[in-house]
Amino acid sequence: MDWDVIPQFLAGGLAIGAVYGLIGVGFSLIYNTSKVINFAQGEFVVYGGLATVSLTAASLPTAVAIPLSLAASVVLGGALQSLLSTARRGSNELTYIMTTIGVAIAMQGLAQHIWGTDFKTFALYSDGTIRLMGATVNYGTITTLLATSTVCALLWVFLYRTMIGKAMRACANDSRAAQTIGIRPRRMVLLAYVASAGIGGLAGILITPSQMMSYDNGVPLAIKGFTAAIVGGLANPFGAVVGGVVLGLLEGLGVGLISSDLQNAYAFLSLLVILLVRPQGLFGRAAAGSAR
Amino acid sequence: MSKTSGWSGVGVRQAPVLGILAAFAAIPAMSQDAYVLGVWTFLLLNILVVIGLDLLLGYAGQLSLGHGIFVAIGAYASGLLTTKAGWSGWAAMPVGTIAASLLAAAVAVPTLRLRGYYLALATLGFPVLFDAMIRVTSQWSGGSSGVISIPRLRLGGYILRDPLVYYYLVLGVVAVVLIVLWNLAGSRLGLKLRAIHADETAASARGINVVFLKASVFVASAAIAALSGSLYVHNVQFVAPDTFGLNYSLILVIMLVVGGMGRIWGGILGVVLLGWMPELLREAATWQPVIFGSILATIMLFAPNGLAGVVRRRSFFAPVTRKVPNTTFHRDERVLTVNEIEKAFGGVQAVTGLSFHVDAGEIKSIIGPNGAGKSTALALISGAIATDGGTIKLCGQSVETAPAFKRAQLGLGRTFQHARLIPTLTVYENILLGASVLGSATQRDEHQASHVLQQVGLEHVAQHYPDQTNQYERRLTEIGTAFAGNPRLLLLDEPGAGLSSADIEQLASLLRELKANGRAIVLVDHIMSLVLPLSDSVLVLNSGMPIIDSDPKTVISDPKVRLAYLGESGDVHA
Amino acid sequence: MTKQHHVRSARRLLAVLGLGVIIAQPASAEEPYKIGAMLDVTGGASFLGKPEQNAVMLAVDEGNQAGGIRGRKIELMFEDTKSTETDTVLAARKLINQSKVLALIGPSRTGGAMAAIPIVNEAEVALLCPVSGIGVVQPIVERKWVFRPGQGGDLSVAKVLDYAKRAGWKKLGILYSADAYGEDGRDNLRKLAPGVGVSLDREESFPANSTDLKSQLAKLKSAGVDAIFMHGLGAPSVIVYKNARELGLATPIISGHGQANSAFRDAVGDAVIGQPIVGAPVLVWNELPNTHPQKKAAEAFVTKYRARYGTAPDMFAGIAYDSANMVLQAIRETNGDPQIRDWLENNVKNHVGITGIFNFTPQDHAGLRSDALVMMIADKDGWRLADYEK
Amino acid sequence: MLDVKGLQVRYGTVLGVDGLDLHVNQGEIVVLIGANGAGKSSTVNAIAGLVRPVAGLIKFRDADMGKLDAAARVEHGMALVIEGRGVFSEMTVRENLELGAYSRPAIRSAALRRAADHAIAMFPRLGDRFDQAAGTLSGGEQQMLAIARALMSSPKLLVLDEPSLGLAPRIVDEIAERLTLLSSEEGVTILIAEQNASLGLDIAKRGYILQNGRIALEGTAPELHSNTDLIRFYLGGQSYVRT
Repeated sequence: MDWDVIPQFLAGGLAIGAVYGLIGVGFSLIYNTSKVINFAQGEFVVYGGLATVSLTAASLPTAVAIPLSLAASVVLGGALQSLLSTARRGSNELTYIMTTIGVAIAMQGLAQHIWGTDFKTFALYSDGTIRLMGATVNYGTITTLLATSTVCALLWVFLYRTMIGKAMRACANDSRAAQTIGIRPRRMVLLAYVASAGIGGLAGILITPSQMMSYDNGVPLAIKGFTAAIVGGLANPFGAVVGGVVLGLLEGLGVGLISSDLQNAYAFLSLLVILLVRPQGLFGRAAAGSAR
Repeated sequence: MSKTSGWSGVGVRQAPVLGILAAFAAIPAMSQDAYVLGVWTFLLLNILVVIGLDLLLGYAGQLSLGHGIFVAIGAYASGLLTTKAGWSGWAAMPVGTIAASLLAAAVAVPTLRLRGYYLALATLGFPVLFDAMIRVTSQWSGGSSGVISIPRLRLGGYILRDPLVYYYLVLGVVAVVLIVLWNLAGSRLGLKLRAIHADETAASARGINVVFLKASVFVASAAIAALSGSLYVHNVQFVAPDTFGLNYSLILVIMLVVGGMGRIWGGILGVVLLGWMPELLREAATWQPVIFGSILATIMLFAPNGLAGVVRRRSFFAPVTRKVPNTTFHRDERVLTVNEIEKAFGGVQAVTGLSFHVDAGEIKSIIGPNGAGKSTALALISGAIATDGGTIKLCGQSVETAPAFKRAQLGLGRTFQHARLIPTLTVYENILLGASVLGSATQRDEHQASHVLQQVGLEHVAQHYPDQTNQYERRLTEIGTAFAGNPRLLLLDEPGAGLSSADIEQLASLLRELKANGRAIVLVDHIMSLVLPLSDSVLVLNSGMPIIDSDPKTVISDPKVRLAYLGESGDVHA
Repeated sequence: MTKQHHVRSARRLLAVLGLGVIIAQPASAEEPYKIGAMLDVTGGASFLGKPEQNAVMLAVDEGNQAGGIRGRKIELMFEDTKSTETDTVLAARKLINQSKVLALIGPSRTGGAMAAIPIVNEAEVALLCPVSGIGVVQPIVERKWVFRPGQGGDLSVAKVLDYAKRAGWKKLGILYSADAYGEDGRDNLRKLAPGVGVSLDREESFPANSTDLKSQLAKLKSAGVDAIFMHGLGAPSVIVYKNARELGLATPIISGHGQANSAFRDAVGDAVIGQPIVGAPVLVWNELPNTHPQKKAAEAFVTKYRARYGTAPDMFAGIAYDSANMVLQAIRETNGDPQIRDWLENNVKNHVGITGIFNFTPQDHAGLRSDALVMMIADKDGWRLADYEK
Repeated sequence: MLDVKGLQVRYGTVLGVDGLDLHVNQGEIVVLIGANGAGKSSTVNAIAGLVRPVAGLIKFRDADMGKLDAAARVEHGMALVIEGRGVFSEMTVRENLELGAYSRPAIRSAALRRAADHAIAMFPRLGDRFDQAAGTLSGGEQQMLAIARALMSSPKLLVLDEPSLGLAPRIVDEIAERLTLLSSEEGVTILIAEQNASLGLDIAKRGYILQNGRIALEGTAPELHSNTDLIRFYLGGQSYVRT
């Protein structure tokens, strides 16, 4: 084994791990405020990326195209929440999961009509690399890591330093009690969907230039992001980021040191291990009661 | 099963399933076109998987998102053993089924200990893991290219090639599995699974080994799925790793929830509808995913229980009339001994140093203000939560580490503060579930349940579902459920709450009757008009600690009790 | 909606209810000749199936504009296989049993074709599949009814080895997609490399959702190979080139024919410039010497395809177009199976198509040789024919 | 100030509250006494807008509350401390208090700090725990935090659901004392739903006794204090007055 290529394995894992983490944050935000596992989360990523492709192809500068695409994602997120809020009595976790799977299938079909089946890309950052601790790191990776850190920082400020963010946490903690101090949980849930869709759209914008995007990328990305959220602990959005990075690094190291045949398997093997030893995730609180 | 046990009309009971099978048997009469038969054969194979999945998801409430790989295991076992090892397809079939069962058991043991959708998370990655496994073993598994030239099944010298013959072969297998599952679903096992689905704590309190049953059902559904895979592969003669991947697994669940889970015919309806939908949507061509997704979302939003959920389940069970003698226990036998038990929740001491005992034919009441630890004490004794310390003896056996269902089987029956009936079962079925606490499936249970139904005076609502009854009836059902299993010890948590004085009077006489035939009762209640006249002794808890344990008269005149109830300035006088 | 449409809908509904046979009408002399196409128009392989469908429709419409066959129209019966084996099986059964097609074209993937083989064998209907895997026509005794009229992985690998020999590369590494297409390339390379004195020093794979292949490239580099053969599908094959440039990898990367399409070329941008790629002549038809047998046919096809669909056709479209034309010719010469099969097997001799010169024999249903492929070098705008090919 | 007429709350087919009338006058402390399941929580939750009644009129400060959601009622000057306290256990004491002022978005940070200081002056124990997660507080401290948080919205009416639940008598007394002060010095009107009759009747001016979702008895605190039925209600006896 050539050990000096290990930094390269780690760098590759870090970049994609950050993206899994961003998608995982979306799962976490929505789950905590509304107890819904939103499998359409991956579609926000696809729509964010492909919308930017279309807008830049229509000769809009990226500085305009990106905010427009994010706005479109945010609108989709709000629309999804409005749709889910029409659910009838008797709905439970399972029916919400299935509803979001239905939405994901429909959105994917629609994406196929809008953008076709080819994978697409646009230029966001110039091609180029820097050497970092023995690894070649491209600008795309650096942009992704910077953007992920920025999102985390902004999210932290939002959740811990603004009144509305605190209200959202309060709602996740005890939505009944939140109502008694004037917080409207439905607005918080809407906000969570909007934020998740925005973050998902951003993840799409970040990965499309370096990794391409096609209409059917949503489900695999959603599953990886969801796995990241579970590994990190669904209750904690920052845990999801760490979970994503852990998954990414495991993938990178697994491909490098063991075999590239198993690339997709590493994430799920680690998920199984986590479920066995720490079902609440790395940073989750022990919420899962043991059945006796 | 004798004719008196609710099986009286075997024909009636089997009618729906026989009707379904007859309809499928008639399909070739309408068209023997190989394509049409081929579609129906695939639908039957999917039905096989989906009714197994229904047992898991619809009955036991456990979601498997990677169920397709069990189909794949069956398919690969048959495919590889016939092509590489020259086995007969018939011999390979059980190998796949056993392999799938073993894998299911291995996954079930760790994940099904946990509540919630942990099985779904664990199975989510199955398709990917399976795919990777096939690829690393490509020398003998065929890798991504799959297994080709898989021979058809043979019967003697006859090759099962004719689509019509194969259709009936698959239908025959479906018929066997369907009839078994139908009767299982309608049996007491079905009741138990529904109970697990609705409320695992209540199910444990009724003596159900929740983890074991969930795991068994998962294993059974995996075996059925593998069987379907074997039958598939001898028809198509080819299998690749992605044939039964994530998409297939998701579609299985979608067919089930759209059709309506927890109802065997719901799954069948889902498979047939969604199976033929692409045909109906041909004009829409590439819009199919959009329409399909929208239909799924719409059905889930507006009919969360699926299409079959629109119709209420009809109960298989009806009360019988024969009486059984009351079981009487020896008096003065020590039934429960609680010694110094403790429980803290996150630093708050909920119960401290609680000791008491109850004999057969004795009613011991526990009173105290809200939050004094009464319900916690009952939960500790019944095993719903674990103690931090102390010992509990039930009929002479130490049970402090035994799970709730074990304690129930040893003769502990309990009710919950807020009646925890199984909403998907009728009043009679709820009581029957309680009567089947030992897991026996004898007629005695049905007689016993019918008798209890009379005792609590609920015959008029026997076939009602809990949400169709009033609060008093629900309370009585809960109590009936608790003592239908002939427990030595009954723990009743606020049975009088919310009842009128007349109802309370009736409740009291029921409890007297139970006491008279030698049951030990621990009664927690606030309603002194119920507690005081009935109790042999009263234990008062305050802030998790016992302050007095004596006869009712002594207790009510004790100043400490008044202090506990009425606060420090307990100078209120009658 | 037209009346005809309603009649069709009603029949379909009845077919759904299992009554299809009752109202199925016997074929009359005026009935059109029916050929079936089952292609992966949706699902994972839609990037193959869609252009193939376009090309088959083009061929059939041209046939009809030319007056059909013996005065009768040609009707194309189409089924989407959704890139799954189960739906391929159903599509094949439907086209054979219900639509009573004379011959079948499709599906788009080797896996689907494998699943369809038992059906065409039993029904004795000729199947022309535009797929890569050689397994669909070997062993020939079990694949009598199947033809593979395209450039398979075996041809692509042979072409690459030929190129490697010319360039003096002795040690090759392979980077392949973890699917049937990629593994077919790997297996062919393992089989063919020793025969031409080239060693296969390192094998690396990537799943379809790979996002970073620097690890694989780093490992190939450290194995010290002279060149890397990249035999894969999808977005990762683009990422390979971008990653290679980021790593400053000097080792040449030769693409298999999976990349010979405009989606790849548009997405990969400048990162591929100077790298060799195996492809069909149709992609560089305007550079072909005038003596090249495909030049005229390819020019005509590309022009017509572009006029109708607005994009340039790729190699797979060309194969599907050739398949359809061979089926039409077989129908013209014969009158349904088994004669169509026999005609294809015995009468397709030096048949000049878009994608190559076809020769089928009772022993070989693969049709083309490695001269049906050309080596191209990527430049700024697209691909140029490698100098030695000119 | 608060006027409730003919209130009915239903859970599925069960009537939790069945035609209840009560009123609270400006500046009063009123107690609603009842056993478990009598309908106390249902009543106060309906008043605060957490559950939707099937029938009845709720008027607060001369406005009909029927169409308003819980948040709007808070904005209108009503604050509820729910049973089991409902502190945000994963958030700090400081954040809990800040969120108490959520319904007053216009409040400046200086005013917010003053309000928090005031709340802490009332319950000095909270001051020591300012940056601790609320979940780590003792039961009594959590109850104090819940009350302090409710006060952050400057309510005209404070509704408390079982503030004595699971607390030691000493703590209960401390809370009772604070509530009395709150009423006498700041003029906050208070409605307490309690099982602990003493806590209620010691500080209340008037009281209602609730049974089976109906008012069984009502009167001034001294009247109820001396009523034997109340004692029977807790400590036995075959019947008590039903109106």
